[in-house]
Amino acid sequence: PKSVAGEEDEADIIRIVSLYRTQTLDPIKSVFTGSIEAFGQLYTRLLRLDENDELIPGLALRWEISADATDYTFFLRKAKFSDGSPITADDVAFTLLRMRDDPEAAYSETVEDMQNAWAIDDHTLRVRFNSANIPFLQGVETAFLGIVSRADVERRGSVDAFSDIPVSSGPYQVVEWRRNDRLILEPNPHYWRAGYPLNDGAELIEVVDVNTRIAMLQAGEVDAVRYIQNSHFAELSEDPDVVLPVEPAMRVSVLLLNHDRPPFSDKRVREAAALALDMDRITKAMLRGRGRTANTLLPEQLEFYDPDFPGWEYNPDRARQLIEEAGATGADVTINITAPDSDWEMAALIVQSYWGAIGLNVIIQKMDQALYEQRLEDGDYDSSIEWWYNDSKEPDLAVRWALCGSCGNRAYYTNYQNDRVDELVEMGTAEMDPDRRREIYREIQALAFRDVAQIPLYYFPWPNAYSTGIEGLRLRPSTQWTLEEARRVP
Amino acid sequence: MSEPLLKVCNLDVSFRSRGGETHAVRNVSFDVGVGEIIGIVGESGSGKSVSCRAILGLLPESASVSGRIEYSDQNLLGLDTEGLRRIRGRDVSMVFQNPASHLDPLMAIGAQVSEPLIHHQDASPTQALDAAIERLREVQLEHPEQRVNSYPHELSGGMKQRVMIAAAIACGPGLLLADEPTTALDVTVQARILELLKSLNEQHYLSVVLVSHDLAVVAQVCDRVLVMRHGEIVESGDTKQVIYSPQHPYTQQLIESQPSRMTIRPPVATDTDTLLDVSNIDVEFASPGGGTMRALNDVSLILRQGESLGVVGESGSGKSTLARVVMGLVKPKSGDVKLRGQSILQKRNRLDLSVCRKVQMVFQNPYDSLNPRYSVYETIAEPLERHKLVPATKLDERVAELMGLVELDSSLASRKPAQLSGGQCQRVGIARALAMDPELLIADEITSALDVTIQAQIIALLNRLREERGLSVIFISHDLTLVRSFCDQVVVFQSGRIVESGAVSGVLEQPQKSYTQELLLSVPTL
Amino acid sequence: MFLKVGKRLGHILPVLLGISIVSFGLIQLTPGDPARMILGNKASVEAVEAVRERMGLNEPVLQQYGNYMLNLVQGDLGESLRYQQPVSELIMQFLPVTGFLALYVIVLTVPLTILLGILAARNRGRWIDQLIRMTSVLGMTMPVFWLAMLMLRIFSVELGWFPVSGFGTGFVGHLHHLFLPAVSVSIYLIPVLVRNLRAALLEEMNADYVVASRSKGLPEGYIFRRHILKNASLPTLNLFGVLITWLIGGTVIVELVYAIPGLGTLMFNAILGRDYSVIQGLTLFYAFSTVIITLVTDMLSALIDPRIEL
Amino acid sequence: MIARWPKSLRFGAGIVLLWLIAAVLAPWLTPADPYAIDLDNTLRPPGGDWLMGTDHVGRDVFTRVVFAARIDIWMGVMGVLAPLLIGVTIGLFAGYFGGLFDSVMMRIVDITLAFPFLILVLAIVAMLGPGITNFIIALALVAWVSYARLIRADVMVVKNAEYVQAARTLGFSSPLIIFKHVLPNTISPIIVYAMTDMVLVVLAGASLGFIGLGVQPPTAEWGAMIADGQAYITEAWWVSFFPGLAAVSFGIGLSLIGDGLARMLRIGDT
Ligand SMILES: Nc1ncnc2c1ncn2[C@@H]1O[C@H](COP(=O)(O)OP(=O)(O)OP(=O)(O)O)[C@@H](O)[C@H]1O
Ligand SMILES: Nc1ncnc2c1ncn2[C@@H]1O[C@H](COP(=O)(O)OP(=O)(O)OP(=O)(O)O)[C@@H](O)[C@H]1O
Ligand SMILES: [Mg+2]
Ligand SMILES: [Mg+2]
Repeated sequence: PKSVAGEEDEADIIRIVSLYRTQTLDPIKSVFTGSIEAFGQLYTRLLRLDENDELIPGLALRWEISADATDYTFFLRKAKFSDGSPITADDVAFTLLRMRDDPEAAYSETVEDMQNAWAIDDHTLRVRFNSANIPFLQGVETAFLGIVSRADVERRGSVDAFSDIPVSSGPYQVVEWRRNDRLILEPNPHYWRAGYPLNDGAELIEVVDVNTRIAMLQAGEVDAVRYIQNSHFAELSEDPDVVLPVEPAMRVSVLLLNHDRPPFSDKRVREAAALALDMDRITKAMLRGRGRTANTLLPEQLEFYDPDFPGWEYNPDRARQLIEEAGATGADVTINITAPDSDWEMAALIVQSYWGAIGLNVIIQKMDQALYEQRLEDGDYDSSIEWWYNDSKEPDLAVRWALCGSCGNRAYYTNYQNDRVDELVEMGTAEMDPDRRREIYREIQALAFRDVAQIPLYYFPWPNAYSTGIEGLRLRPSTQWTLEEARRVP
Repeated sequence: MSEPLLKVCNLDVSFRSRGGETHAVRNVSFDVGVGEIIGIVGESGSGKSVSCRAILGLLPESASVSGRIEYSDQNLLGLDTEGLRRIRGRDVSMVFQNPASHLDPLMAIGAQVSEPLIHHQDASPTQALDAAIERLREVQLEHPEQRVNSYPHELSGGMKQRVMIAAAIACGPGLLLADEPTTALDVTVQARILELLKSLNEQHYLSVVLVSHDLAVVAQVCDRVLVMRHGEIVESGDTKQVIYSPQHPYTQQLIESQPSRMTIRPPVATDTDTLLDVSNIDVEFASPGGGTMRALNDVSLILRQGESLGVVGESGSGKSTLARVVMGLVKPKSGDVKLRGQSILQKRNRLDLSVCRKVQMVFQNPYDSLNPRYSVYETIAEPLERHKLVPATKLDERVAELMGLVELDSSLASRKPAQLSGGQCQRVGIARALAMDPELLIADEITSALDVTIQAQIIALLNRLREERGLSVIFISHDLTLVRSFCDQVVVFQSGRIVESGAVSGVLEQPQKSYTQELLLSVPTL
Repeated sequence: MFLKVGKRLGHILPVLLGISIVSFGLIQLTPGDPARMILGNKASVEAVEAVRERMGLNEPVLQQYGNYMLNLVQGDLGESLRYQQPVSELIMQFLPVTGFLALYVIVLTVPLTILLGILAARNRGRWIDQLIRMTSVLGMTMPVFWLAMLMLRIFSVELGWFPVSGFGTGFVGHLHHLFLPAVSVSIYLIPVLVRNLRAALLEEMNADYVVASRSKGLPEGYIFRRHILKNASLPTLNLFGVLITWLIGGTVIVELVYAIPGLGTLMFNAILGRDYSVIQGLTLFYAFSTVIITLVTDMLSALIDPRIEL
Repeated sequence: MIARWPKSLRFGAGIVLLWLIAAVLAPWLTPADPYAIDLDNTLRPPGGDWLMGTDHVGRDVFTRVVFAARIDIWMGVMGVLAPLLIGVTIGLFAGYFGGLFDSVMMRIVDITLAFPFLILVLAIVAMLGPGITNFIIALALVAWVSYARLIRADVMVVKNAEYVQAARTLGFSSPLIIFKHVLPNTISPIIVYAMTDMVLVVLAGASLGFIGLGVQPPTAEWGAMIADGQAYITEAWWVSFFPGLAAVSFGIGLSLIGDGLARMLRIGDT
């Protein structure tokens, strides 16, 4: 890169600047984007993804699944932690059990139903579920199941082991964690993938303001920028030193509607709200051709996503009529968005205008994220513009999270409840026949869509920008950097 | 006499202000020869101060000046700032009428006196300070070595005046414009200052323009006198000639009003009730060097109803402090003040209205005691209005009446203090105090800035109030003649103590203490 | 003097107590859950509860406050809820940056303020005065973040003179890295101060003692420096004190735009993450510095003006 | 009357008056609806149908700039008036009386100053909900401190002036002395500062907008418009430039008024 005054840049250090921050280094303790991105670099998993994001052997050289899909056996390769100690099946079992048993585990859906996990020998691991569990293989690839050192966690305790420099099993180890500023990484000398990482280290830098992040990229201070906004695409696409690849993401942007509160407790109003929106126009305005209108409630990258589902048509007349039928004309509706985010604000403005046209009185409420989450969780909102992503291609987690009313988070805090959907969700987990699974998930998509559980808006790729000076770096759909494969263009 | 040092020809000064134009000085011409002392006397507001300021180009921007002012062949009106600067302080310097506001509150007085030395004579700061101490000693400031570190707010009125004088003579100028330089000084110090001026005059041919309303002082030191009225010179000439055979009726009136010639009013009966009982007052101030300074030391006095008590004594001896204690503005360390037997020492910020109605004070410094943002009318009307002393419909009438009582022209009603002469300010202060219709008036040097005619009228006014309403007066003054003619009782202060007290006739005719004797000896007479 | 300073320092205790109560109260009244902010919205209610339990957030408010104070008395500011690092360590990590920035700003601001204020006052009404007044209004009305962004674009991206982000290494590195941030803050501070100083100067220029000084034949420049400026400096000094205290806590925006790892960003993120202990620790720290700065300005005022008592 | 005003005051008042008129007559002066979005005409440059171009959702920038005057003037006035009244009153009394009241008040000042503005705004917004009124409440709670400190410093000097003592000997009540004698002689720096502060208040709104907590969309407000538009600075400069220009002109007007008033209040200056 252009050399930054006063700073030597001899080593091949990859710098990524992001809005999202590393909040903890304990892989089971957060599902926030920033932390997940760090977990992936520090902890290896049993399986990993190839260039096409297909599952391939990771720490496990191969695996066997029992016919009833309750027993999984993994055969591990020889590998070491960053402190030089061997990674054994016991460590993996410990990792899995820890996720299941730690009351503070942020997201343990994957191993909820796990009966036990144990080492058969140093390199053979057995995992047993209470009932058939098809999604598990995808699950073990997620960053939350990054393998931690049992010895170290037991020695230092669950808090201290991750508070500064954890023992890592992935491509990198921590040099310094400057909280609230950056995570400085160097290659893990004992990483099992020989020859990787291709670079000399990495820095994950946290910067709030998008303009600053972009300026840093343009000034050559960083190699990649995570999360740029709409407003900058035009400018950056003209910059010869910057590339803006379209990187698919397993995410969908949605309008959450509170099913427990008028007017959206009335299905007619929800339907009207969806019909009122000209999705294609919205998508075009918001994404400038970089994504597509969502036609179902599941991200398009997921397995069993139904590409043929028709989606919402734009029919304001019908919408107005429905609103009148429901007696909701002139009703006050709030849209909550998080601040500061100019994209959400723009989306909210557009929705406000469309909904205004069918007789709803829309008030936009911008608030800081903590307050926003609190209101969402408390069900203290009418509607909310959001996006969510799934950690793997496996739709099981997605539907549990977003559509299942009895799965713990009230269908993404919308209070949507359809018993048939909940039933189908459980069926999907246990179903071994892929065709029948496809049917199950298609039915879930159709049901939730018709109930207007949420209003899907669009599928959008990661909005990242890269310097032309590096190669091999991208963000996978599952929010993981291919950092170990990145290097400076010679 | 050779070429005059200063030649003023057809000086005209007028002020533009919101109310229109004020013609303050008209067609004034006079000369000052080398080594000559010229006195300017005249009515308060007649343009004496303005003329002096005009000479050094020190009038505010709102003034327009025309005429010719020549100082040893240079036309001062034609000089640029730098040219004027060279002359100011070195060749011609000035003592201002309100010393208080003319000293920088944030600078120690020693530095203020040494400044001109540093700038005109390239003295080093330490040399200059030594010289400054010398000057302060010459103007009779006690302990000048320590005093140099004091700030203006720590000095008494007379001390500030002496600091101003010291600064003015620091560089040994050729001409000194002294605007009422001794108003705030007791007679002994006044005598010594006059002596100092005279000796500078004799030894260094210092020329002086002495503005004063004290004809006796003028008679004592001046070679020639100018008499001003309404911005014009009405008479001028040799001192003796003007004083002993005045031609102009105004001058005649002026001489007539001289206090020594006023009839001495008979003392009132001494068996009336005790009005004010001040007992064993001690006051301490933090002194600049650390530690404390005792400003009043075991001071006790008694004032009867209808009586007039003169307070005399050297500058800085605690006279004003006593007045402030009685008013509740300074809290004494110990002692008590009783009004008709009731203690009136205040604990709270607000002074007791019932006491204020009975006791009023006219401050020594007329200018500083007026709110700079209030017009004359507002200042006088405020107490009347606030305390509902007159019905609203009568307000204007009463203000006009009070202004008339103190001889203030009604055209001044809308002026702010900065647009008034010293004497005018003083009379506003008197009118304001009288507006409260007090039983006891504390008059701190109320005549210091007044010409004798007005002085006489004010004294007559007070006498009338004493007779008609039984007003009692504490009359702080260094003008012993005035005290003799106006007061029944007198106390003599020295260094915070009362050294002698008693009936005027006794104390001032047969003084017991040497200090009092010295005071009497220093009184200038015509 | 020492006694009075000591007495003033004694005032710090009630202030700190007041601060701790107010900040505690504010935090308690502010919705948003630190546990949720760490775990993320997919986390289960049980997990959130478990984290809250560990953090001690489920205890009665008074008890939480008691615990906090108990630790505080022992000099312990507690641990960051989010980062599980002692708050004092976090503050010490970010303090040098903000401190450096604040000093930098002062160094840039004070001489310029004095220079411009004087120039404007002495040339009142002339073009230079108008120019200073208008440009300062311009500087003042331009939002800090906007200006900062423009400067980034021009001086860092286009010209490459200054780095976009960070603190740099070594004294020169710091100077280099923090130049644009310091200028951004100064551009906002200087106008406020200059206008004030100018007004105060004009006020004092009419005083009697100035006339008296002229009568002594003192050079105008000297009168200005030693008399007018000194008398006019009091209100400006006070304003400066207010602004400096503001500076310590108020560089947030600038720190965010220039990605400077300082106390401002720390506070910003602590607030967004509801990191209670960091918020409290920082507020106490701010309070402490505020009191010290106030004390210093008061002492300076008393030093300049003998009429003022400490 | 006006003829006797200093020139800067007349000029400043003229600018501010223009904005006031614009604010009042906004619906009649502007061609469009300030909130109507038009996705077919986003980021149109100035000229033609759009005097100042359109923004990222196709709203007419000119219309919004004019309408924003309503909010900004209100915000400026309220955001300064409230803290000024509170701060000046407290500063006057604390400085004049000294003693316990002063100590307590100054401790409260210290406490308030210790809270970075952001915390209070966040807390208040979180407690009361976002919106401009709450923003002003937050402002009043914090900004009075500056006024209190500024005026107190002057009061400490003026209260010992002889004319104030004279007023006391006239038996005036303390509030009377404070408001009629002390206040007029200490207020002019406050007025200068207040005019400056008004600009700063509008800017504080913008800064909060930058972190996303200013006025709520789609309210037209200069600060928020600058904040929104800055992202498009290279692609569409006009989105943030014109509101910026408006804010600057308003700021110049206010500062001129401040200078003029200070000049009028100065003693002996004609
Ligand atoms: N700045 C000013 N603006 C308007 N009028 C003024 C100003 N200064 C002085 N005057 C007026 O000019 C006249 C002359 O004032 P001056 O101060 O010379 O009087 P004086 O002879 O010194 O009186 P005194 O003996 O009372 O000091 C007075 O009527 C006064 O009110
Ligand atoms: N605020 C103060 N701080 C310190 N010392 C003071 C203060 N006020 C007065 N003094 C001192 O108290 C002494 C008495 O002062 P006071 O003003 O009472 O004198 P005075 O008798 O009125 O003199 P003059 O005739 O010169 O007015 C002086 O030495 C003065 O320096
Ligand atoms: Mg005079
Ligand atoms: Mg006295």
